[in-house]
Amino acid sequence: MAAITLTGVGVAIFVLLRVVPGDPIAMMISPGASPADIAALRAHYGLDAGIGQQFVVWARDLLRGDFGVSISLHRSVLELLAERLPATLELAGAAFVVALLLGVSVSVVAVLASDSKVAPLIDTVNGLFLAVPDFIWALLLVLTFGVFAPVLPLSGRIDPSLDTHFTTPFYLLESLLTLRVALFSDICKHMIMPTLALALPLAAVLTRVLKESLREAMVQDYVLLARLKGKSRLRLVLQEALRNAIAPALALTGVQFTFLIGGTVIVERIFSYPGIGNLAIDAVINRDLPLIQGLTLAFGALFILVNIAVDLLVVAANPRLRHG
Amino acid sequence: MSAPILVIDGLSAVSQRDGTPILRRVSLTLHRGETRGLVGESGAGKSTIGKAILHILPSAVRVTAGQILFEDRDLLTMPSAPLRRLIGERIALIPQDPMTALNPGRRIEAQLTDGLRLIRGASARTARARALSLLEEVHIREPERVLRAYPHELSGGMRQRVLIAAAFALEPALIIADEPTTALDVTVQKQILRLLRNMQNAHGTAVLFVTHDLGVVAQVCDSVTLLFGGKVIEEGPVAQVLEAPRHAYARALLDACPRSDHPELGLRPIPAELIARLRREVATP
Amino acid sequence: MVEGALTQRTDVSATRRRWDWIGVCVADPKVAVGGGFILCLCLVALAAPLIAPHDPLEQDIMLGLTPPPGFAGAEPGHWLGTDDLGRDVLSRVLYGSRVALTVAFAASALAAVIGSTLGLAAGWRRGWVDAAISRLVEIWMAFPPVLLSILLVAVVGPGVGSVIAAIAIIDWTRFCRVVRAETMNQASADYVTAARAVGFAPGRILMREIFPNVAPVLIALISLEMGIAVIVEAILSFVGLSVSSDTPTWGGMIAEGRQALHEGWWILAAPLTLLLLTVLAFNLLGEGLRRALDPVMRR
Amino acid sequence: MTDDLLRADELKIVFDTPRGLFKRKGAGVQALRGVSVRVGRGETIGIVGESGSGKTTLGRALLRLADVSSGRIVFDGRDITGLGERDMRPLRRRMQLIFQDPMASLNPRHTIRRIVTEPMLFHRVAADPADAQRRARAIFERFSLPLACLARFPHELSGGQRQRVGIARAALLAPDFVLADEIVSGLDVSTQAQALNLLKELSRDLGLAMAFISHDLSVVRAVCDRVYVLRQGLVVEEGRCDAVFESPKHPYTRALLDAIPSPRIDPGWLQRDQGD
Repeated sequence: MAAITLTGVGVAIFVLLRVVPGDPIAMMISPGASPADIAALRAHYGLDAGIGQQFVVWARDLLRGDFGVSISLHRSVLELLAERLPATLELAGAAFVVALLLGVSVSVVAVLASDSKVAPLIDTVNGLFLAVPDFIWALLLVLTFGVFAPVLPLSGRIDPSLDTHFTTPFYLLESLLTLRVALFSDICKHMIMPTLALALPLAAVLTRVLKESLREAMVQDYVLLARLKGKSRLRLVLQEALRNAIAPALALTGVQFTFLIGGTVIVERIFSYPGIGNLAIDAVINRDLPLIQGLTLAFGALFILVNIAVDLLVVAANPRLRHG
Repeated sequence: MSAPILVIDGLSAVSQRDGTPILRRVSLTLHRGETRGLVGESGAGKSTIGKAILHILPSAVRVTAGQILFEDRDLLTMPSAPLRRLIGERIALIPQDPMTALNPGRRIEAQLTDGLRLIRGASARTARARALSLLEEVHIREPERVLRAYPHELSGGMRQRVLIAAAFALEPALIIADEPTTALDVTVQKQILRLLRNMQNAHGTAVLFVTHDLGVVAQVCDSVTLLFGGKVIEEGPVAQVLEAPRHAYARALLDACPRSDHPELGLRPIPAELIARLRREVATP
Repeated sequence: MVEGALTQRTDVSATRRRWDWIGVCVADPKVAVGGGFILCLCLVALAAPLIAPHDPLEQDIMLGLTPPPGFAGAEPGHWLGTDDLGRDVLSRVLYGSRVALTVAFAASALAAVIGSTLGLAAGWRRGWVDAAISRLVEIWMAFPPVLLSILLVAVVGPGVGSVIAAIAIIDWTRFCRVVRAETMNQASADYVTAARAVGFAPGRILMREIFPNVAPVLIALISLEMGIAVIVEAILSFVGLSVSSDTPTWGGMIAEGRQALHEGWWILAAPLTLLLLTVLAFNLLGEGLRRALDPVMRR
Repeated sequence: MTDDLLRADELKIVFDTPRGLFKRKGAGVQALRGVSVRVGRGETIGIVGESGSGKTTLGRALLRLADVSSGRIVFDGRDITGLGERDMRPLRRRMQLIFQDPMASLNPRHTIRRIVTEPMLFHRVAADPADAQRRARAIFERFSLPLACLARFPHELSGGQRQRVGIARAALLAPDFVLADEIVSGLDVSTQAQALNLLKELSRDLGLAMAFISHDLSVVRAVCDRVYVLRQGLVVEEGRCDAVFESPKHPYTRALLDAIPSPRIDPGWLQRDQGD
């Protein structure tokens, strides 16, 4: 299944870049290149062959682990991916965790307070949050913390003046595990705004779905029976309702998490965060064909991995599926 | 007869939304070991009474008058903490739909031992031993396996047995059975009714049996209260109410039931005039 | 005679009821507020040349970076201040709504047509049609939408037309997924079995029985999609790929504002606020329409 | 018998279990394992069984709304087992269906008027819309449904009214055969009696043949001439209602009958066991 989709993604990106109007070479060359230069370039990238043959060569190289060389950065695409992907993974992971914590706690509070005046307030605020996408959040945060309360760094992943000696590209994890507190807090400061921009829309979606399924679960007879045995409302929500309500919310979060990964593209751009999203925009603007292909494939693989992980989580959360 | 275990006196309730009465001065008495049927068509208010006793009325319904005396304590005026404890320990509920009454995400063992552990403070081991003996008492084969199972692995009849076991776990004095067999096939229904009756006789439990089925009432109840529009229309021993009903509505309801034993008797629609007259009668204080 | 009168009366009430939904929709506060805002914005976009106080392209280096009234150094006549080239921010924002709304309407209509056609086909025919379309959607969604749109516009070349095409090509999947699920859901309802039992042809069942029940979700989705299209257009202009730089766009202004953040925050704040309000309005409208068009929930 | 209106021989239906992400293709569930039924002209048969007996599947198969794996269905002397949707169309008017859940079976976006008149126009039972409306009004009066209902939407009616609209929709096509699938299981006894009497009257007046699917044997006994007892996809007993109910032969039928609680007090009933 996953293999089919990934192959589909590969074929689609390949065809898209070659069949749509516009010569891929025309995207690369600077104006005023001689026809001979163009032909040489064409031969260099194997673009003089037929499209079928081109695809075979590309796929063969891919399977060997050869993603080609970036035209604009003159570096191996694989190397660039290895350097930039961890930054994006840390950002997306942090956003996911924040969204999950926010979503679950707001939903639980909303259900606990469902008889009070707080509940409609939460609903309304959440409704507003649902409508605002990551792009707008990012800019609102920039405006707030860049101009009105300048306490957070506006761009980058780490303060360049700090001693940055990392053995892995996972800066956040490494600094945490090696207990370099100053570094860790600096990285966190840099990540707060992009993480929030990505997490808030996801948290809102999660809250809406989880809140509804929690409310639905709370009126089931099994919750009623547990209530008659004297369980407190908090325990009813956490012990009885949550485990049944979380499965549909998780399933939806899977789709939304892939949107979140997509959102890293523009959010990284706004905060000049050195991940693959930011890199991808540069690659497109510079018409860097091998890099675009490599990055798109990386995004595709990420999408598929997330979907598989979510499928597994949904199964784990639902005994009915677990026992088939 | 022994002293009554439950006395409901002049219980009235209204809908918060539009103020329409849902219960109109309902009174009934239940003795130790007695089964009282609470019957009526939809909207008669029969399950509202059970919910009022358990303090689980929906927020849209408000009790306006009356008393619910359980073992001589008024449930409507008791402070909340001792009330919760009293209800948890002395009154149990068997709900209608065995499909939704067990938590799909928890094993049977956890659900069966909740009450023992929370209210009696039993250890995991004693609670488990008690759960096993309860499952044996409700005639479940392989109780060990069932304890480890999730609800979806059990049939509807099995789940209802588990729910009956859970209801008897703390030896309650009163069980409120809210249409406990409506969702089951007839052959399973009979087994469950028999099981409930036998358990009840063995433990001396009183049962308030909410149902719309006069056949079930005839076969399992000792006494019956017939409701229409939130008002008691007729009440008394089953033999009297079903064989010699005093009120025209009770007679009409019996005539409307399809009868497999006497097909020529049943299926007579209730005259519209009778319903209209009843509505007026119920509305006038 | 009596019978004729009766027919007439019931018919009158039926016609009245047929148009009832407009009244119901307008009466919904969400529709009223959201729709009202969008309507005003449309009027502003149409009348931009008449109401804009300045030419949006007119530069005045002497009056660069003046803040809005109420702040030190404000210049009268520039209600939202000026940018670093001395262009009037208010006028630029007003003109920017033209591109935003054009893209919103055209792109969402196009995406809705493509997506719901495929979604109806997949949900109704099932079998291999559904398998093929679903797999296509899955492959499509593996591309980050923002990256894909940037890619498409980069390949095809900038311009309003390619922005619209790019958004439609990417976002048809939203419609396809929802319409497919809703069609399947409706197709399993008893009223469809009832229609089959009458003997209605499959096409008629799909269009006359099922589609009216799918339509409210679709309408709500179109409204949401307009909000999304406005955002995507802003993102594309932000990256510098939408329309040529001498047409004012909200995204382009946001990009300029991001650069000049410390010198003139209002250059970012003005288009961002309008963008936010527009997106909220489309969402409000969509949500309200979904509720108002549901025959069971209305009343 | 030659005057059977509808007969089904040795029907078998196997459902494929869907393939999941972590499951291989299942072997398939046998819903019907060789069931034969026949319905004479003007006759009402009952099909009873508990959940999982295959009674609803059988009903849908009789109307060709579910595909059969093997067996034969003959309607009015014509083999309709393999008939395409287009060829079935003229026959559809003659075989109608009334549903268990009247709310789900009425399109929530259509007015009651549209729901009851469209089928008549489609099958040319009514000459024009005015004629269709006249017929609808006549039957509404007969069913004591307020005429104002015609302009309403399904959710604006009461449960009993919706069920009567469902019956009216089928009856207006003047069918030869009507399948009634658990049509009274959600109703109170008083409404139930009203709907059943209406149906009995209709079948008598129009000479309708009916198949009445129910889990409730007392209801079947009240309205049917003959009865089929279904268990796990097989007919375990069939015969005239009186015969089957007075002296059931199969232990399962006996158990079913014995399990019905009668509103007449029978002190030994609860502890008594029969059958099995």
